[in-house]
Amino acid sequence: MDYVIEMLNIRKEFPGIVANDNITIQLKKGEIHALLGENGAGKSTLMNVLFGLYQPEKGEIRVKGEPVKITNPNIANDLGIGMVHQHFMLVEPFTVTQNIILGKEPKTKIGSINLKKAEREIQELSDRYGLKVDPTAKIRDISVGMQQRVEILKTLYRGAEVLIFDEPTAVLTPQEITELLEIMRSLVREGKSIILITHKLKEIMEVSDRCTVIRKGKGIGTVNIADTNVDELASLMVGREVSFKTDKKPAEPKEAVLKINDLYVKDARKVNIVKGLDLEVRAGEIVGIAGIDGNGQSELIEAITGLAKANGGQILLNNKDITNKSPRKVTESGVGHIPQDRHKYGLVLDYSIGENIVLQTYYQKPYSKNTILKPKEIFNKAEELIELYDVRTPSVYTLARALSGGNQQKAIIAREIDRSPDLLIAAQPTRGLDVGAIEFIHKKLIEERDKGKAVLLISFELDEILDVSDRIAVMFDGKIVANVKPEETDENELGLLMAGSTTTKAGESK
Amino acid sequence: MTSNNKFMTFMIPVFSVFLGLFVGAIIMIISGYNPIEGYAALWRGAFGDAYTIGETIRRTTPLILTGLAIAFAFRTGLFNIGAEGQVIVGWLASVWVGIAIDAPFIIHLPLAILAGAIAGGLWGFVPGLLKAKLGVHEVIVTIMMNYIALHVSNNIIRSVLTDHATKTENIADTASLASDFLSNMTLNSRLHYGILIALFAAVIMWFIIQRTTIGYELKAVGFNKHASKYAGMKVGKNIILSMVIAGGFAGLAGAMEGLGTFGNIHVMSGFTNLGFDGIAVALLGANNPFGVVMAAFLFGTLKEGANEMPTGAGVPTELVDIIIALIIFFVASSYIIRWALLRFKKEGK
Amino acid sequence: ACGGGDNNSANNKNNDSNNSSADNGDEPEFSAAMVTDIGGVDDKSFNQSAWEGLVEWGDQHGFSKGNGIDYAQSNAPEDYVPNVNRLVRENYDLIFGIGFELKDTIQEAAENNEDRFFAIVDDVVEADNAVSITFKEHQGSFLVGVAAALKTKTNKLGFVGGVDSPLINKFEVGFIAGAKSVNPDIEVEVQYAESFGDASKGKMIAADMYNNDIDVIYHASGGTGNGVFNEARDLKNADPDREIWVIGVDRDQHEEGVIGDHNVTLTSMVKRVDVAVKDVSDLALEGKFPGGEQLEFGLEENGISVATTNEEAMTEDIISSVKEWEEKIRNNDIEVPTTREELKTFEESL
Amino acid sequence: MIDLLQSLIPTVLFFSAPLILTALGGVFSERSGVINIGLEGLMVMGAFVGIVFTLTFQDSLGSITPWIAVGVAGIVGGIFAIIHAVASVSFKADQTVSGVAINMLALGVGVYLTKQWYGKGQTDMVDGFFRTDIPILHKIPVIGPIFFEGVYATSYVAIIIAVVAWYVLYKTAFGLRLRAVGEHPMAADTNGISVSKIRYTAVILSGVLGGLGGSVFALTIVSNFSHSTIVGQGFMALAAVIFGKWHPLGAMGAAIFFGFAQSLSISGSSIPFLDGIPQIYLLIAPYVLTILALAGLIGRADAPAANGQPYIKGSR
Ligand SMILES: Nc1ncnc2c1ncn2[C@@H]1O[C@H](COP(=O)(O)OP(=O)(O)OP(=O)(O)O)[C@@H](O)[C@H]1O
Ligand SMILES: Nc1ncnc2c1ncn2[C@@H]1O[C@H](COP(=O)(O)OP(=O)(O)OP(=O)(O)O)[C@@H](O)[C@H]1O
Ligand SMILES: [Mg+2]
Ligand SMILES: [Mg+2]
Repeated sequence: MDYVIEMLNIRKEFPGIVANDNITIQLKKGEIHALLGENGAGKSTLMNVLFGLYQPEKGEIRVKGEPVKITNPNIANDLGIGMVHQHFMLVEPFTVTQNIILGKEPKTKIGSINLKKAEREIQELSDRYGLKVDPTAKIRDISVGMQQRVEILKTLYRGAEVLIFDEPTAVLTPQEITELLEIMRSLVREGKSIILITHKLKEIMEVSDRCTVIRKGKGIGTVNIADTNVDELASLMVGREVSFKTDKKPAEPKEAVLKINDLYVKDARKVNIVKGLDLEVRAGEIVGIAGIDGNGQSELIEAITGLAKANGGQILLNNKDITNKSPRKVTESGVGHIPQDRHKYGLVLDYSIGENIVLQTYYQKPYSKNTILKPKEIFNKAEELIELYDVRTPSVYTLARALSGGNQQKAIIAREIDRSPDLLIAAQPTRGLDVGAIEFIHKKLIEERDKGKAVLLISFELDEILDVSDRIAVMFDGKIVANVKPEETDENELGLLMAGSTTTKAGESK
Repeated sequence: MTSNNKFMTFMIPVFSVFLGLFVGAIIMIISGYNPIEGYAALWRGAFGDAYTIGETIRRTTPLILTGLAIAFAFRTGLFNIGAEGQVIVGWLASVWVGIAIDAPFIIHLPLAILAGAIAGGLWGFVPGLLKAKLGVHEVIVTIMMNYIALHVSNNIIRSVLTDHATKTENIADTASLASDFLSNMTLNSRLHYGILIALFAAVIMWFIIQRTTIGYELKAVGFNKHASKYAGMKVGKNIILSMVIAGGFAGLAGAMEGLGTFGNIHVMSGFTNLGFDGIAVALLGANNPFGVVMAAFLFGTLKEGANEMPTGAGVPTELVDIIIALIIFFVASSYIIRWALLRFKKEGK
Repeated sequence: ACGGGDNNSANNKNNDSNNSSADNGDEPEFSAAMVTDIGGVDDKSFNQSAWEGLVEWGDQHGFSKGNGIDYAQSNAPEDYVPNVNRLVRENYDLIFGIGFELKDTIQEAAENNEDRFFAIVDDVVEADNAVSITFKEHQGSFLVGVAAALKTKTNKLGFVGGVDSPLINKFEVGFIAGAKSVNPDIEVEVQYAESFGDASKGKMIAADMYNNDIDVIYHASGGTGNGVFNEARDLKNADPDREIWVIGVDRDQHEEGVIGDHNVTLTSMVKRVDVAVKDVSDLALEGKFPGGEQLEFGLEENGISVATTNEEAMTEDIISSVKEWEEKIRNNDIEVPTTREELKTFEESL
Repeated sequence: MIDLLQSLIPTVLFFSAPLILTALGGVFSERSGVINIGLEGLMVMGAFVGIVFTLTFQDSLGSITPWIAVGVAGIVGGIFAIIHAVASVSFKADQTVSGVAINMLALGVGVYLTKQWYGKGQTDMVDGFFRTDIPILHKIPVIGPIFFEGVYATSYVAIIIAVVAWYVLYKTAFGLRLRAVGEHPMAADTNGISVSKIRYTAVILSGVLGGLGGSVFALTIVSNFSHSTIVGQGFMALAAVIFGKWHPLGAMGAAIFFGFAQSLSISGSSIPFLDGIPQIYLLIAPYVLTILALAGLIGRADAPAANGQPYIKGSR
């Protein structure tokens, strides 16, 4: 057999759950092997076992046919296994080089770190695989895409033969994804082998050779990509048929709910990043904002919701000025906000689900009266919503932290939609979620639209934008540079517009 | 799961206390003392007769309040090392009002108590404000505020409240918490009505934290500032409020000393240690108001009883400090105790 | 639940082990004990001195610790009351409070326990069953001021006080008066550390003073004074020819001044708390307890003295000069000031 | 002016040296992600050991005794700090709380043993470090008399150690790993660095430096040990850590700044323009200045990102 890695009948338990139950995965040399499963299916756990971060209760790991015990990442490294983690393992204030050499530092004769030598080596590696990384840049100053390439370099620097990618594309822009897939192909050409975890079936179809599917901790099987299609993969993963095209009636837009005129917003470094933006969202329509990360989308949302200051222009909600109002005022005047970073903004992870459900309304009746909380009302409401939005949690008293990402997101959506806001802002609402959860969330957004609400959707996933929006506003360099109809455009054209090209029918259809 | 957690929250402190006393006994044996005699003396010192019981409760009173002061701030994610200074200014302010004002009991006493709370609150306000507006680390500001409180208070005692004396005159009877009834009941101990105030304060803290929107906001800010801001809460306001309330509790602790135990304030050459002990109390009490009451009582007992150990058994009082430190270690290391207890329970099954 | 019985038996057992004569059932006919202030019984200062006095008195009458005499140590001001009360409950006949911090405690205890005798050191209480023991520190300070004035080459002296308070002011004022009586042109720099336990402050102040040409420092600052001695010894060590001195307080601090073959302790203003404690105990034992009185121990009562241990530094001239001034004080030829106001008039009269 | 400096600077130096040493300990510990409120206790331990050792051996070892005593105090401090390391690294204790316990424990143990061994609450006086002129350097005109005459060698040892600490933290592999552990322990872990080992080393180092600081303080300034030998110096050192932005040279600067503020409060009355300011303002000046400096001059201080967080493998 020419398997480089074999994980046979792996079992891994956490208190209360079996994360991996008798899973087998075999990686051939020189292949890209996809690992597919719903949120919480146990993919990351399995890979953490392979990388030596967890010890399995049962099962065997073989490297090139030899049984091995991987008890810590050092051993994994020595065996030529490298991992690009779902959440980057980079030290923000350090430079690229410092991050890469960390733990394997080249030394000078007097015992200090030989930084010059390291930088040279990293530059060489970077050039060889076309990674375009600046070895002297600080991590906190570089884009997410480049950070990921630093992670890849880290494994290569350690001489990895097998690379594990855990959801590498969830945080990337379409262009970065294309680049990454190309990098993967070049790695394989150089003789490396890759395990790729992703929820995006299209990517699996595009680059991988084979795919192993796991469902609820159990291995379902391995298929050859050449012999399968997206629909089959999806149903293997979820255990039922999944429809990808969201059903929706044509939009019936009415009066404008959100009107933004000539908006200016500064970013954390105090330079304008939203630069004279105009935007309108009407009742009964979903407007999708397409754009590459870093063109001012986050700041736009923060300005609308009162989390950041606008330093020019005007934001009108139902014709009332809400420019630079406090978040509370904005919320009360009818804005719902599904934030981009659910752990940072969306939830108080150490509060129970019930307490999180009233995060925006706790001070209002019936959840409190004269500042006295009414726990019964709060938890009754929570019971009602987790039922309605299918939030899977042991109880409403469970801490939000203990829920899986998808269910955390559903809880946020339940909270925001339930208040029935006139304008619903959904920022990356499906990031990192499995297809089942994505389907559910899209359905909810469209329901809101059909109830006559205005929906503003921000996403880096062009599929999602094209699929869900009634109108697409393309954002580039702090401005809306084009308004297009989804049925009149395609990914190519959007990609060009997002990159700042002005040759097409930009701006016509407003 | 929840009941299991509650069991642990209760078991860990109990287990830690026993472990601490056990190690204390070993230390006594190694140093050539009889641990039974030592602990008997400790017990006698704390509960030997009505007098010592009264003194034990009296000693517990300010510890409850400083424990609350630290626990409360902790709930908002703030570490209030400044209880020490807040105690001092609270003490000063309450005595000041107790001396300077002439009013009937019904007005004077509440006013003096309030003055203590307000002064403590003010001392908490400064680090709160700096943290909220400028992001200055509250730990270091509160440490600095402790020293400022000490020096300023000494200066005021000497140059404002007295003509160059090291102790103020006694407060008016109308501002005193002292009680002939309690005192007589306990063979003239200094037990005073402050214990009722401390217990009431614990109830107040529980109510604010668990039952009000204020507590909901304070805790939310402690857990996650960003989400709190997103939810329309004023993060800065909550940080300040938390420090003010915490400072208020510590200020009350000072008022207990000023209006109850001493009836005056003296020039201090060092800290009262009530604030630092409060950290231990809050921890042992798991930052829960009722836990704080129990922990304060335990430490009050140990500290009061300690005074009997040198005469009663020849053991230096510092042994009790060592025991308290060990108990804190054990509670702080609850991760491992939790693990051990779980293990034990599993094996037991 | 395990209640009083247990405790009592423990109590008795405890007495048994500590108190051999109790076996025979004969309680000492008279017993005396003291409560220290937070300095503790081994503070090398007046707590220690008081205890030494009590022990000496005990020796003379066949008492020992736990049997006729005892002390209770206070670790914090809040311990004063329970300590005094404990001694009351343990049936001591005479209870000393050492240090002005115990004033209120002794006052109250005296009022509550009219069948016992109390004594306060360094302050005044008013009760028929209590005696107040104070010292004429200003007299001793005056004399060390004289010695300092005779010793200084720079005509600049320093005074380091613990906490700025009426009691310590007596030391300051007496010292200045003594120095200026010898030479009105002498300058005295006064600094308070605002603590009796901050050696680093003491050292910094001393460093500053010695650096500004001051060559004799009188300290009345407890543990803070450790820093003063430390700095003086240090400077002396670096330059053995340099003439710098410290004047100790409360007891003979000769030991603190040793550095190699030299000693920087010029002299000390010795407060004989031991003498006072012993005297009062004797009076009480003899049934002549001077209740309600204020006993002032000064030069005359042997309650104050000036150490002459450092023979090299305290030359015959200085000693005889000090003796002369001492006579003048004894004879009431001069009235040593005790407050800053009195000092002003005193200086004007020079 | 030169006179003034000549009087101020040696004072500043001797006051600051123990703070510098201890603060460096704090820097190591906190840079690795372990908060160390226990610096005060580590100093107490150091002071206790330094004095006891000197008392015991000064007759047999002579004038070199304090140097050995300081070394022994460092070692014992390091051993003592293991308690903090075990609690906060292995047992995942709340580090602040463990530090508070260290403070109580050190004082309790120190005074308990003093009473046990000497039968009283404080030791006798010892001969500690003495002022010297630094060879050669003190001959430099102007600077020599100000900086190198009548100073303590320990002050310069402290400054040299600060520079060494800077080199270790910023130029060596160990330093890179230590800082990585304090910023992002999981990243370090996945790179095969043992988070526990690094944190243990750092905390023990903080014990060694705290022990040095405490013993230097006792042997240069106080000369004996009692419950009031170390009163707040550890907290001042902690302040210096934060004030110095967790940087060894920053911490040193902060410690020197505190020394300066302290000594101004004493020499203030002999400095013309400070004359007449009531003593109380000078007394609280160091503390107020620290707060003002934090609020105004350096604003937000960025603590190491993982400071205070126990690292539990596999959690997120
Ligand atoms: N450290 C942990 N402690 C307890 N349970 C865990 C831990 N890590 C993972 N789990 C549980 O194990 C299961 C598998 O989690 P894992 O992270 O491997 O899922 P995943 O397939 O990677 O999901 P996703 O697609 O969301 O990343 C989940 O139910 C999760 O709750
Ligand atoms: N502290 C914790 N206590 C209990 N369970 C936890 C904890 N941390 C993580 N988990 C488990 O991890 C799972 C969440 O991880 P999951 O992989 O689903 O998140 P995710 O979808 O990857 O989200 P994201 O992409 O936002 O990280 C939950 O199912 C939860 O059970
Ligand atoms: Mg995962
Ligand atoms: Mg995920």
